[in-house]
Amino acid sequence: MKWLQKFATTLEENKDYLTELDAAIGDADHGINMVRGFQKVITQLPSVADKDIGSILKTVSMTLISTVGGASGPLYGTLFLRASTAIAGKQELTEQDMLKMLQAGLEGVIGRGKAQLGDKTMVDALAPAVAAFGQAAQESKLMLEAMQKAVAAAEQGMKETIPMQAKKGRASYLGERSVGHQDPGATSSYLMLKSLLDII
Amino acid sequence: MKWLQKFATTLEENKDYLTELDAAIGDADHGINMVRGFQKVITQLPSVADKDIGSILKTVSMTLISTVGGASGPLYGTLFLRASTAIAGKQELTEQDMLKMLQAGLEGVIGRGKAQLGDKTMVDALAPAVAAFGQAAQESKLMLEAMQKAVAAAEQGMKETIPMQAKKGRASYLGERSVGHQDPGATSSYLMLKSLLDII
Amino acid sequence: MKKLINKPEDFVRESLEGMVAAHPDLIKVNFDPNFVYRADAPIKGKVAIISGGGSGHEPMHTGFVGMGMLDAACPGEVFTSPTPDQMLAAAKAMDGGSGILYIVKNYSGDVMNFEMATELAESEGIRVLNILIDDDVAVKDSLYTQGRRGVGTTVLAEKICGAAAEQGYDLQQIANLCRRVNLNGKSMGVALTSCTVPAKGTPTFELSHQEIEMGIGIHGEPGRERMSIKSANEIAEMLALSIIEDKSYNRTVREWDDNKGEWVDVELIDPAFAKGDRVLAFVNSMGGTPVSELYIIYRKLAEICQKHGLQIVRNLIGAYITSLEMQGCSITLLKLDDEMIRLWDAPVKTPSWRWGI
Amino acid sequence: MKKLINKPEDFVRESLEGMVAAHPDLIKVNFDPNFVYRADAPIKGKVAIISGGGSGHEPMHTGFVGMGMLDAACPGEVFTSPTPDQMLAAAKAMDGGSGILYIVKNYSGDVMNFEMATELAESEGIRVLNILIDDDVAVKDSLYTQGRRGVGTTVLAEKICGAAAEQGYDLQQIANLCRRVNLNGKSMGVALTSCTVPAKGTPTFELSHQEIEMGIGIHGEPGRERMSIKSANEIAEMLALSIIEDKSYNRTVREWDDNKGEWVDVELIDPAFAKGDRVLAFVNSMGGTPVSELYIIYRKLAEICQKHGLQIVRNLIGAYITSLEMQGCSITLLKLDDEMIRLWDAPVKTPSWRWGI
Ligand SMILES: Nc1ncnc2c1ncn2[C@@H]1O[C@H](COP(=O)(O)OP(=O)(O)O)[C@@H](O)[C@H]1O
Ligand SMILES: Nc1ncnc2c1ncn2[C@@H]1O[C@H](COP(=O)(O)OP(=O)(O)O)[C@@H](O)[C@H]1O
Ligand SMILES: [Mg+2]
Ligand SMILES: [Mg+2]
Ligand SMILES: [Mg+2]
Ligand SMILES: [Mg+2]
Repeated sequence: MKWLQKFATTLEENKDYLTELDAAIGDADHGINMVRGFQKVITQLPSVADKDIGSILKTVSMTLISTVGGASGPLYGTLFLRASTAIAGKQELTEQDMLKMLQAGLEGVIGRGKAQLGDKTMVDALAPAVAAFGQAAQESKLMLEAMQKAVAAAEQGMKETIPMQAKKGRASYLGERSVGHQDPGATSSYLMLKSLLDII
Repeated sequence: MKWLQKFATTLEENKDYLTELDAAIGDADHGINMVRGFQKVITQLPSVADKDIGSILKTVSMTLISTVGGASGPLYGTLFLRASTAIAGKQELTEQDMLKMLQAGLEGVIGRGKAQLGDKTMVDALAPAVAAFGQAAQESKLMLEAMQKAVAAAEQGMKETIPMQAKKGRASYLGERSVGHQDPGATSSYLMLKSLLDII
Repeated sequence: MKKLINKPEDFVRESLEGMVAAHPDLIKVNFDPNFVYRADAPIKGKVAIISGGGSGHEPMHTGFVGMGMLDAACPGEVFTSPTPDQMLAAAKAMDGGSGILYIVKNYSGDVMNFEMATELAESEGIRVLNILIDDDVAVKDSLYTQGRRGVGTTVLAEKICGAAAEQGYDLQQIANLCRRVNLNGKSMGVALTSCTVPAKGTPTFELSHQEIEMGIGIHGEPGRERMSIKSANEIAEMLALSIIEDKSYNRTVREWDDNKGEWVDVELIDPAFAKGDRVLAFVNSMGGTPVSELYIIYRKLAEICQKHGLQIVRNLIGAYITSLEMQGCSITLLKLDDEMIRLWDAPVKTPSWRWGI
Repeated sequence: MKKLINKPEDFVRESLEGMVAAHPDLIKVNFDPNFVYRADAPIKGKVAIISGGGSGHEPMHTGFVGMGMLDAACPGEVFTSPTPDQMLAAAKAMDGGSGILYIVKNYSGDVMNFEMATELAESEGIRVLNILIDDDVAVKDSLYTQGRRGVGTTVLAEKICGAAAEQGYDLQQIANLCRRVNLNGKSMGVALTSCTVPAKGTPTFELSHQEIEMGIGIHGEPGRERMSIKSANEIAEMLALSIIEDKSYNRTVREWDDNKGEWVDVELIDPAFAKGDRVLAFVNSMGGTPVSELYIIYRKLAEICQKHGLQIVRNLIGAYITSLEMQGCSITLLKLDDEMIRLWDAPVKTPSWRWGI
């Protein structure tokens, strides 16, 4: 899937940026973690190229779970796992499929990580994006436009993490000192959706 | 004795200088060592103020041996020990007494440390100074003038340590890298004689 | 970055290779997925103690694998939680039929990965309990957050639970003991310098020559407060008083209930320290601070404990849970009871900790 | 300067105070003159092993006082030889009637001070022998100079001779054994960073981010050569090959002849290493390098030893002889024989080294 290829490249380009964001309020490895995981994903893609989307996402999930580590590993791993189940067997995705997939992924992240909106995590980028996509889909918008709305919402959500005080993840140990910094996980989530938009 | 007081003050003023010299080719403690020893000497002086010069120097020796440590402790300790024996019982020193004292001290240093002229040690300052004093005394020069010659010779000897390659002491481990630096022990020896001259 | 390494991406693997080359009598290593395990495991009938976490805290955990301590340790990338497949593989390999205790430091990554591993292990029929260590008093306002981090008490829990497993305690007993150690242990640390993650290549944070970072964790993450440099006595006092004066601490943690086969929320309360308590005093180097300085901290700590009526009956001084080459130290106080003392004194033989044998 | 200290001038004393507060069961401390000694000393009929040197190398020597190792250690100021009155007082206090062995690292200060102490002890009727350790292959051209420095082999000699004394060897036997250990041990070290002497307050030397100092001693003194930074494998290779390829080494040292009651010049020859030798491989942290990096060095060292036909039958990895917080490491190889192996494995119980008990 071109999306994963694109996201892997985007992560590579933003590796230092994500790591710097994590250095400010975490432990300076988010970019490194994500790149390690998606580089592995890329090497696995050829072996599942002829499979349905669900199978591909399942492979992505397993790869991420066993190579990323940290907090982002199980979270993105669960995201892709649930997404894969939601669209099992599909070769192409309608707007409704995409919505189901995004919703399932988000639920997976929340179930695993127990973060709420405003906790300064990737949920703050993902949740608004899923909501915006849902809204657009309800208004019968087409894929491109719906995804544009979703990415815009994700970007907005990502930026809104800046003034937040972290309640989950490593940044929460900083208390008030986490205020004023953009969350690395929200940033990588935004980049993930942006990559998806770019290849539509 | 005013000499010791003066030398202690001089060492205090040159503590960082001596330590820097030692940092270049040794272990950065010569100034610290000497100051520690002579500060202790100063606190002991009142208790022997009414004694003869030999007794005073004996006390200095014992104090240095048990407080300076390193290479300079036993060397200066032995220097003062032998010097004290050479002039035991004296209340004032003639030029000949002074010569005997300096010679004995130098022999002590050489006996303990086995250094020869040119090994880049305090011997390179002390030996020429003793020789110059001896020469002057032989020519019946008075104390002040003889000591001026001695100090000039010490200064010259000290400077001549710069191009030498160290054969003794910590600087010898550097091999050729010890060339181009002035020996800290030769420098403190020069300062010791200079202090003596200053109070004559 | 100046380190004794080859390529940053080979740091963990090559360090493990050197370790097993040095101690083939004590440990073995499995690569892909990575875990270090006792050379004589699995031991039939013995509960296996498994821990793990990001690398960069050595000797914890890999250096503590061996008789009387851990059965296996799962090292992640530097400062990055290991993955569930490592933990599952270790559990399978170590299971002697009496179950597995995962000792987990409370970081969202570690917690989530060990949770996934627990679910996977249970689904494969291996009995697993897991106990969180959350002892860092530098972390405040835990009610709605991640809670306190797991730091120094982890080391003490691994020693004490390892001894219990060696002596034939069953899984539930060891889990209870581990929880008790965690509830009675509190820690806090300070950084004088940052550390440098090999893959990043530059210091995680910048401290001027006049600054220290108080209340740091063990991943080079910023601490509670940046302040101007202090004397050893002042630092010892700030750390010790934060620990001794810490109020009793409530939080809800998730533990696996292996009867119900599901996660349950458990409310836990740390008692505060009180006059007359017998304690273990642990002064730990963050990696780059020499033992001579740790003794200067211990000197003051002993004085403070005495003043507060805490009786130090055991101590531990050295580099046990580190942040790469960071300079600084942490203090842990653990309230001891007779059983813990007996287990503390029991023999241990691992690459980095040995006594009694 | 950022260190966990109070006033620089109190560094040594406060560190000793902390040490004795932490280990009252193992050691006692005498102040003015300073020496650390075994809590159960003097031991009647046992030879006492005493060492000493500048402080800043901890755990050596003070951390090695106890059962199976040193009877006493005399700490000087940081990187400054202790004084004869310390050594004499320690000898008097430790003498169990069977004499004293002074283990002396070959630095002009240490040598001269221990010589004075030897003369004083003999004049007070205590039998003393002293053995120099001069194992640093980084020092060349020794014939007309001070000779090689004493570094890593000191630690191994103290362990082995301490065990021998514990087992009732007599003074001459132990002195011979100590000399044999020294002749068979060779070392070399590298610094990645400088250290800072507390009383000076600034680094002893400046290294850029791209430089390392090869062939350093243990006092922050400059090394043999400054070079651009290298990989761990390259560093391990430079150190190991300097040791393995070192030719047999001749020098004349002064030893006390207690029959004649005078100093005699003794000619000593180090053998070179040869295929088939059994060796102890010691990878030592200079203080600020974590054990994870030491294992990366050990990994390569083991490979090199194998290639050269040297069989590593024992090893030691950790911070044993340090230069304050300096980053870097040293390698020591000691050719072993059966007797040394037996003594190496013997129990030891000191603040910083314990096994078998
Ligand atoms: N409980 C959680 N729920 C949702 N997201 C979380 C949670 N904990 C952490 N995160 C996300 O993970 C990101 C950090 O990931 P990463 O740096 O890879 O892991 P680690 O924190 O273990 O080093 C944070 O920026 C945050 O967005
Ligand atoms: N064998 C020796 N004979 C004469 N002088 C020596 C000898 N060894 C060292 N020195 C002198 O001692 C000085 C260093 O003294 P110091 O720094 O106090 O001791 P250390 O070298 O033990 O740190 C050297 O500069 C040198 O002049
Ligand atoms: Mg992170
Ligand atoms: Mg010096
Ligand atoms: Mg991490
Ligand atoms: Mg010195």
